[in-house]
Amino acid sequence: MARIGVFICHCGENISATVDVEKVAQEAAKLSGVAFAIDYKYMCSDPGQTQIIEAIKEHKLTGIVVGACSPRMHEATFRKAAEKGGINPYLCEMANLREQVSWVHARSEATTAKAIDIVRMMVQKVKQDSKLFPIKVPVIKTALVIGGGIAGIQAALDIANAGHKVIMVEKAPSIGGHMSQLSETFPTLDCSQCILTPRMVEVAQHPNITLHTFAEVESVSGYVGNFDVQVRLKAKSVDMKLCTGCGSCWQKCPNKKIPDEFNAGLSFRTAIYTPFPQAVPNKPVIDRANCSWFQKGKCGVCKKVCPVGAINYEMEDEIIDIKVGAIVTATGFDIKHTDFFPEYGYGEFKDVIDGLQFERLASASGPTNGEIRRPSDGKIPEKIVFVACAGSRDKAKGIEYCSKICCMYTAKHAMMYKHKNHDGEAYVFYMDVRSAGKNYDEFVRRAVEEDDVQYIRGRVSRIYEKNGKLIVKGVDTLMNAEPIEIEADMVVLATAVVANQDAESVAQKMHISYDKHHFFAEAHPKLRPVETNTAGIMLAGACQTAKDIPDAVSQASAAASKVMGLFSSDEMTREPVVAVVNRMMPPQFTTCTGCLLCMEVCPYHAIEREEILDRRTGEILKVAARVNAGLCQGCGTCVAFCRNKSIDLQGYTNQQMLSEVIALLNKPF
Amino acid sequence: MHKPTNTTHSPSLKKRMEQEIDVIASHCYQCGKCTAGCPLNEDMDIMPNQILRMLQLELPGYEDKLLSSLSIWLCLACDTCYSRCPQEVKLSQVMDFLRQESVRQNKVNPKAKDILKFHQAFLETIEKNGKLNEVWLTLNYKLKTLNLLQDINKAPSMFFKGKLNPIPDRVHNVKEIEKIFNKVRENEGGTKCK
Amino acid sequence: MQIGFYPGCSLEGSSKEYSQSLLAVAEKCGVTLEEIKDWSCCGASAAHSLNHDLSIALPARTLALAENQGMTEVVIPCAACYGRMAASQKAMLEDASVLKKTQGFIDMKFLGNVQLLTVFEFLQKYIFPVADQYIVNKLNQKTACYYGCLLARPKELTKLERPENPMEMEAVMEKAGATPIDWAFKTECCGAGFSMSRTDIVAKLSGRILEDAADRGAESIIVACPMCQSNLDLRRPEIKKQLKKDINIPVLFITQALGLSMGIPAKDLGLENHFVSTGKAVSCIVKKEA
Amino acid sequence: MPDFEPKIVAFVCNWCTYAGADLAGTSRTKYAPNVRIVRFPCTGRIDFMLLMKAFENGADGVIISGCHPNDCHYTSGNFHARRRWITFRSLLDFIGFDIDRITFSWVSAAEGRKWAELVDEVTNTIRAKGPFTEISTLDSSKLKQLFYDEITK
Amino acid sequence: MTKLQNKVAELFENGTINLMIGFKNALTNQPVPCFIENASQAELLIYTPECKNNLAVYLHKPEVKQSKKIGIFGNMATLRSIVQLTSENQFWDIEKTILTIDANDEVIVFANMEELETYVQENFPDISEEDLKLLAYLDSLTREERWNYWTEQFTACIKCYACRAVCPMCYCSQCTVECNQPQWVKVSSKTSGNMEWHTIRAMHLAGRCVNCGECGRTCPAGIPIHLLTARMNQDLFKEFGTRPGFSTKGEYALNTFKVDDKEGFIK
Repeated sequence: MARIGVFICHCGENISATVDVEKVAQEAAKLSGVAFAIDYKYMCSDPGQTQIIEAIKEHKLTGIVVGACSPRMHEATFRKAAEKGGINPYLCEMANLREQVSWVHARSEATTAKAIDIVRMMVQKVKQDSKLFPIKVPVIKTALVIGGGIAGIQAALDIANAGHKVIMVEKAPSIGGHMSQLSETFPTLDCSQCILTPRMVEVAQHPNITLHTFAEVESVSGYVGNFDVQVRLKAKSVDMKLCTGCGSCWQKCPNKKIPDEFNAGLSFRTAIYTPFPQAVPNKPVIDRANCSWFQKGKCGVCKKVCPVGAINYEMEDEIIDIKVGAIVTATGFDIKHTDFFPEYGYGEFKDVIDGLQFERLASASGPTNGEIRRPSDGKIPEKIVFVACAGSRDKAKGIEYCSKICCMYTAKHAMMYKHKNHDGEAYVFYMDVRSAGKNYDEFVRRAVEEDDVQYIRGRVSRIYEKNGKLIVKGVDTLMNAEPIEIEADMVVLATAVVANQDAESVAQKMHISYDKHHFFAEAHPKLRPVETNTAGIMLAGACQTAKDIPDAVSQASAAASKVMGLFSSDEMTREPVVAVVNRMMPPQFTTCTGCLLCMEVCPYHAIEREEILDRRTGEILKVAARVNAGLCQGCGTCVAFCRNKSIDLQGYTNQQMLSEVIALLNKPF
Repeated sequence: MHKPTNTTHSPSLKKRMEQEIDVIASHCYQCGKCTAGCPLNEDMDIMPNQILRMLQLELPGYEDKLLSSLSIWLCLACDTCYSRCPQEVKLSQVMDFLRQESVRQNKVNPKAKDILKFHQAFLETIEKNGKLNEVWLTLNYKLKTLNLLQDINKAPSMFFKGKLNPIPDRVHNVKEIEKIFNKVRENEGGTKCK
Repeated sequence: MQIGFYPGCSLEGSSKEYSQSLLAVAEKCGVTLEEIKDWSCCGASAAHSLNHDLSIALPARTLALAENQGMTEVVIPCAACYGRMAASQKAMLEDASVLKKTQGFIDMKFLGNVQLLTVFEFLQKYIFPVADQYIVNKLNQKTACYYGCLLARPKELTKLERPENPMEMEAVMEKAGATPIDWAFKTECCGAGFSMSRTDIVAKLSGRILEDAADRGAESIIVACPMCQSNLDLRRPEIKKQLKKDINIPVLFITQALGLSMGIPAKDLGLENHFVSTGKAVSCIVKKEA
Repeated sequence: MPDFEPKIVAFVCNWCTYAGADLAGTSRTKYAPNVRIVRFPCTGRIDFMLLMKAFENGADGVIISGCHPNDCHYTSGNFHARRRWITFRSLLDFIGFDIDRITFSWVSAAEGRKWAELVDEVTNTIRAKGPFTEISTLDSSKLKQLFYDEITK
Repeated sequence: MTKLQNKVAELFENGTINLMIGFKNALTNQPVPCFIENASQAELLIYTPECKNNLAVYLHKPEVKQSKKIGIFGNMATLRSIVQLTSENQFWDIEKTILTIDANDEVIVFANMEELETYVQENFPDISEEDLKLLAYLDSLTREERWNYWTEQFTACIKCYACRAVCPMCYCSQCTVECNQPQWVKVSSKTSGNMEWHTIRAMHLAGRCVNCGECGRTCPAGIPIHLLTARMNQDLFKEFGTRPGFSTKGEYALNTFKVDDKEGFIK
């Protein structure tokens, strides 16, 4: 027989001013199963809590209802009190008499009546409550970092330096990401590679970091602290142990006309290649799609010339299984290319290029050794037009957002051009200059004031080619919307930052959510910006949204600290508010019919197929659903979904919800 | 110097426009791409993006400026602006609306009278014949504008090339066409087609 | 299977060679076009400039007629007419209230089950499959394919793949053995409806177009819109004044050019109706080697 | 009936609407005391049968409310709930149940005012509709009627 | 012997099946479901358009499941049920051979689920004319009239659960109505309790029911309950484009969603 204690709080005057608390307590006392009811000025105060604790002991209470503020305010407090009193903390419920009664209604019969109803409701609920115990899950203290760009590198180093194991997976043959392609970086104009490459090397040499380049995550299962990850190591066709990186293979390789991704298509590479001189690891791989050996079955030059016999055409993709406790997703971004812009020539004009291409032109290690030259004829342009917001903030093109980094790198580009060609002219068509950040606006002003870059406020309507010039039709909205036509030698489009091609499939593999632009979604836009909705998976860098280097790096360190926090204890405890599939004696085992339609419903993929086997023969007796308590977050969608109520949610059971409703209504208001 | 005043009485030009056509003035963020691409930007007295700006601001005096501007009559509805507008503002529809509004309030810019007359001549010819007969149109237009000599040099050659047939080819049930015109007129006491 | 045909006013007057040549080509390829009985004007730019309802009602009448005459497809060679018709159809299909209102104006039912074809769609669908067997000549000249506004815009009506640099007309011209040039003014406006009221503007806009075509060595300009044709052809004297130079590139309708390649005599294509002599274009033509 | 005070039960999710209702409290926004809030972890947890039960047990109106689309604390609970409601509504409508007595709404944790207005609005509409007797009287009246039909046959 | 009978006999002889579920003539000359256990009995099998029963329901019966290799003759409803049930992961423990007779009465033995799927999809039936009429009639009523109509019907219900028994989709070992912790559905067969049952039933079948109409046919009180699910199916198809018994990977309306599902009714 239930012995419930009811404790009504005045909250000073906050409740008692509008609710007749004494009456509420008296009414509560009359309820069946209520062994004790009292009202008091401040329940959450020490004396208040002591009253509760003593009442529990004295009256041998089996559960308590505290009629006070919102459970979101003090549930934890009173559950602790209950525990001190010697009952399971989950046998304590709160009736929200302040936020949802006294503060929102005037003093009246109706108000008090409402308070009584709510108390009655919670008494019913607590009667149905059962003891719950926090779930403990062990934590595997190894982190997986997906993506070897600057964000991934930073996260990996931070975690590794804290003494935890890290596995880094990078899909390209080398780590470094987009940052390795950049010439100089704003707002300091220091060389990108000079600051990046030491970090790349550190990753490669760090005792706690295992690096898998030319590899991709195949699947992710399990849950926070205990992820099972499959990684595909794509066949490099080169034995990394034997290879010395001497380079004779790619010097001799006959397929020399493959557009070089690293140089944004401005130069060519060979079929066996290391993406760039400072690559880490600095050993080649064979791009099978472009290799005559794999396409036509002849050639084999690299194998012949390799002094150590490292070339292995028979090598196959390898799948490895790894167990990790946390995952940092740092898969980075991509940019729109010039063919995305009908009005700017569908990418058909050679001298209309995108930002990354300009970076390569301006980079000392680039195809022109840092001389800015026209891709079409190699001439040094006398007039360059830079077009900001190319594709960004463009609803018609399906990209409403601001790409954030363009304003700054456009200023940088214009500056670098002016530094290299003093009498060249640089025009920037912009809509707004968004240069919020330390020393950012000063940087832009420098471009305008010291390097006299011409900023023109207006979008470019069209670009077309005539006699080797690019005619840029713009307008100066600050000059009474004066139409402007510039005959430029080169146009640089600051094209929109977009999510990676495969972002969506990556997200689906990881079971993390993403927005309509396929950028990965953070758990909370303000308060949990580096976590995802799947516990244990963090975000770093531009896979979440467009970010510049400082932002990417700080988020990476934040993600790392989240991981370290998770790794700081051997096991983690989780709220026991989880769904369970009922169990009963053989031969029934469970009422679950194993239709498994609920698997689809669960946002956390927490529901698994379970085969109940005959212990002796091992034959399948029944197929049913099973909830993985590690993954379940307790939303209860499956519960409402299950046709014959085989699943129930601890803390919000069918029994409880129904009796709440009935208790609430069985008296006139 | 304009002082913003929220005119609570008669609905502003913007509000009326947004009632009538599927354009929300505030969608325009003044990038100027429309103006930059407009084939007639040099001849316009108010640039396309400025027209939207003036609609957005709803300042007193702007309504008249807009309705008596030449730009709205110069617009050829070539839709270059709309096809490139990042915010998908149907500017040509705005122009149509402003034209009709400016006729309603007869604020048509004197420089645009000829253009208006041409349109009217055009519609009259259709109302009479159901089809456009270029000879009639030409005569009708020239009578309206009284510049009888324009193109006079072309007429004979056109005639001999069979490009002009003075005998109007009419729709059989011209009455139907007239009916349509009348009904439309009744329906919205608005723009008179005459 | 009956293909409807809406010539529109200009094709009965100033640009009758357009319909003439279209019909000639169709006939040659054994495709019969059925003119919509008692069609009326689409209202052109005048209607939508002065009266929104009218600009929907006028095309609606003709569309309804076509439906009543059991047509499932209607070719509208005139780009302007096509634009107005398609716009009207779209407006009625998308907004029930507009449909109701308009049906009231024209007191006829409108179902919207007629499919409207631009001249390109028509050529691709009905002429291309059979064209090769009739094409006997190579036009053998550099042509500038000029689309103007109404064939390229607005994008939701003219179903072109690349509105900023369309290739549909080029495809036709290559079939006809011409070499389309890559140029910058394909879809710029020619001055359209101002042909009479603001000849100065027409001269300026058409001038630019002609100039670019000339600069890039076009021997003929191909159009598919009566307004473009008359502006580029008829307004030469004004254009000459504007540019201070004489450009005498002939301006042919796409169907005329195609007709020539099919060996249809210039006369039946109405080629002598042009102000700028089309002789230059015709003279380039050579027999197609088998 | 003049002095009829409707009983309204609100099924709300813990993360958005319940918090929203709390916010209405902390900002002292007053609204009708006719509503009783039942707290669920997520709108996805709300079983359609609970609506039936609420009405059977004498509720005159029901409010169901949770996070706006894309704001669900559990990412997609409200989306599933939405489909369930679409389906259930069309069923109820088909059997002639007065679906205007059920109000669905998205109220975020920030929309305290919206919550207050919602409650007042619903309270007024239901008050205007009068008490809900269609189900409570069902058993008695329907059976009587049946006997009556039998007799009068 | 008919093609069907031959085929089945053959299947018995080559040991593909050791139990056949089909139709035979009852004494009343009404076709009734029957179980054939050997080749010799095959000649009992018939098929006429009157063979309306949804035989899929038997595939759940433990007695049937025992004889692992089961042949089943499927009219359209049965075939659809099998497809739907497969998508609900129900036949992991039996081998079934599915037969049907197509329009130009050829006997088809489906080699695999894909074949069955394509067959079903090609011959996907609509709701029957008279049902459509009934639905249209009900739609023409006012809300109150509909309410009276259905509550009348529910009053007549005697809670015999025949509708549940004949429904291949009602295969739960323990139905909601049997849960008493909590008691979701009143035990008595009073109107309100009956309504609870029928709403639950309709909701549980919404998006799963294959419109075989068995429930309606079998109801001793003559309640057209199949209309409830039929209407659900119509609406779900309209809203979400989902069709029960259409694909073995079938998208089920209620365990999926689209971000832009219509929500005009939500304030």
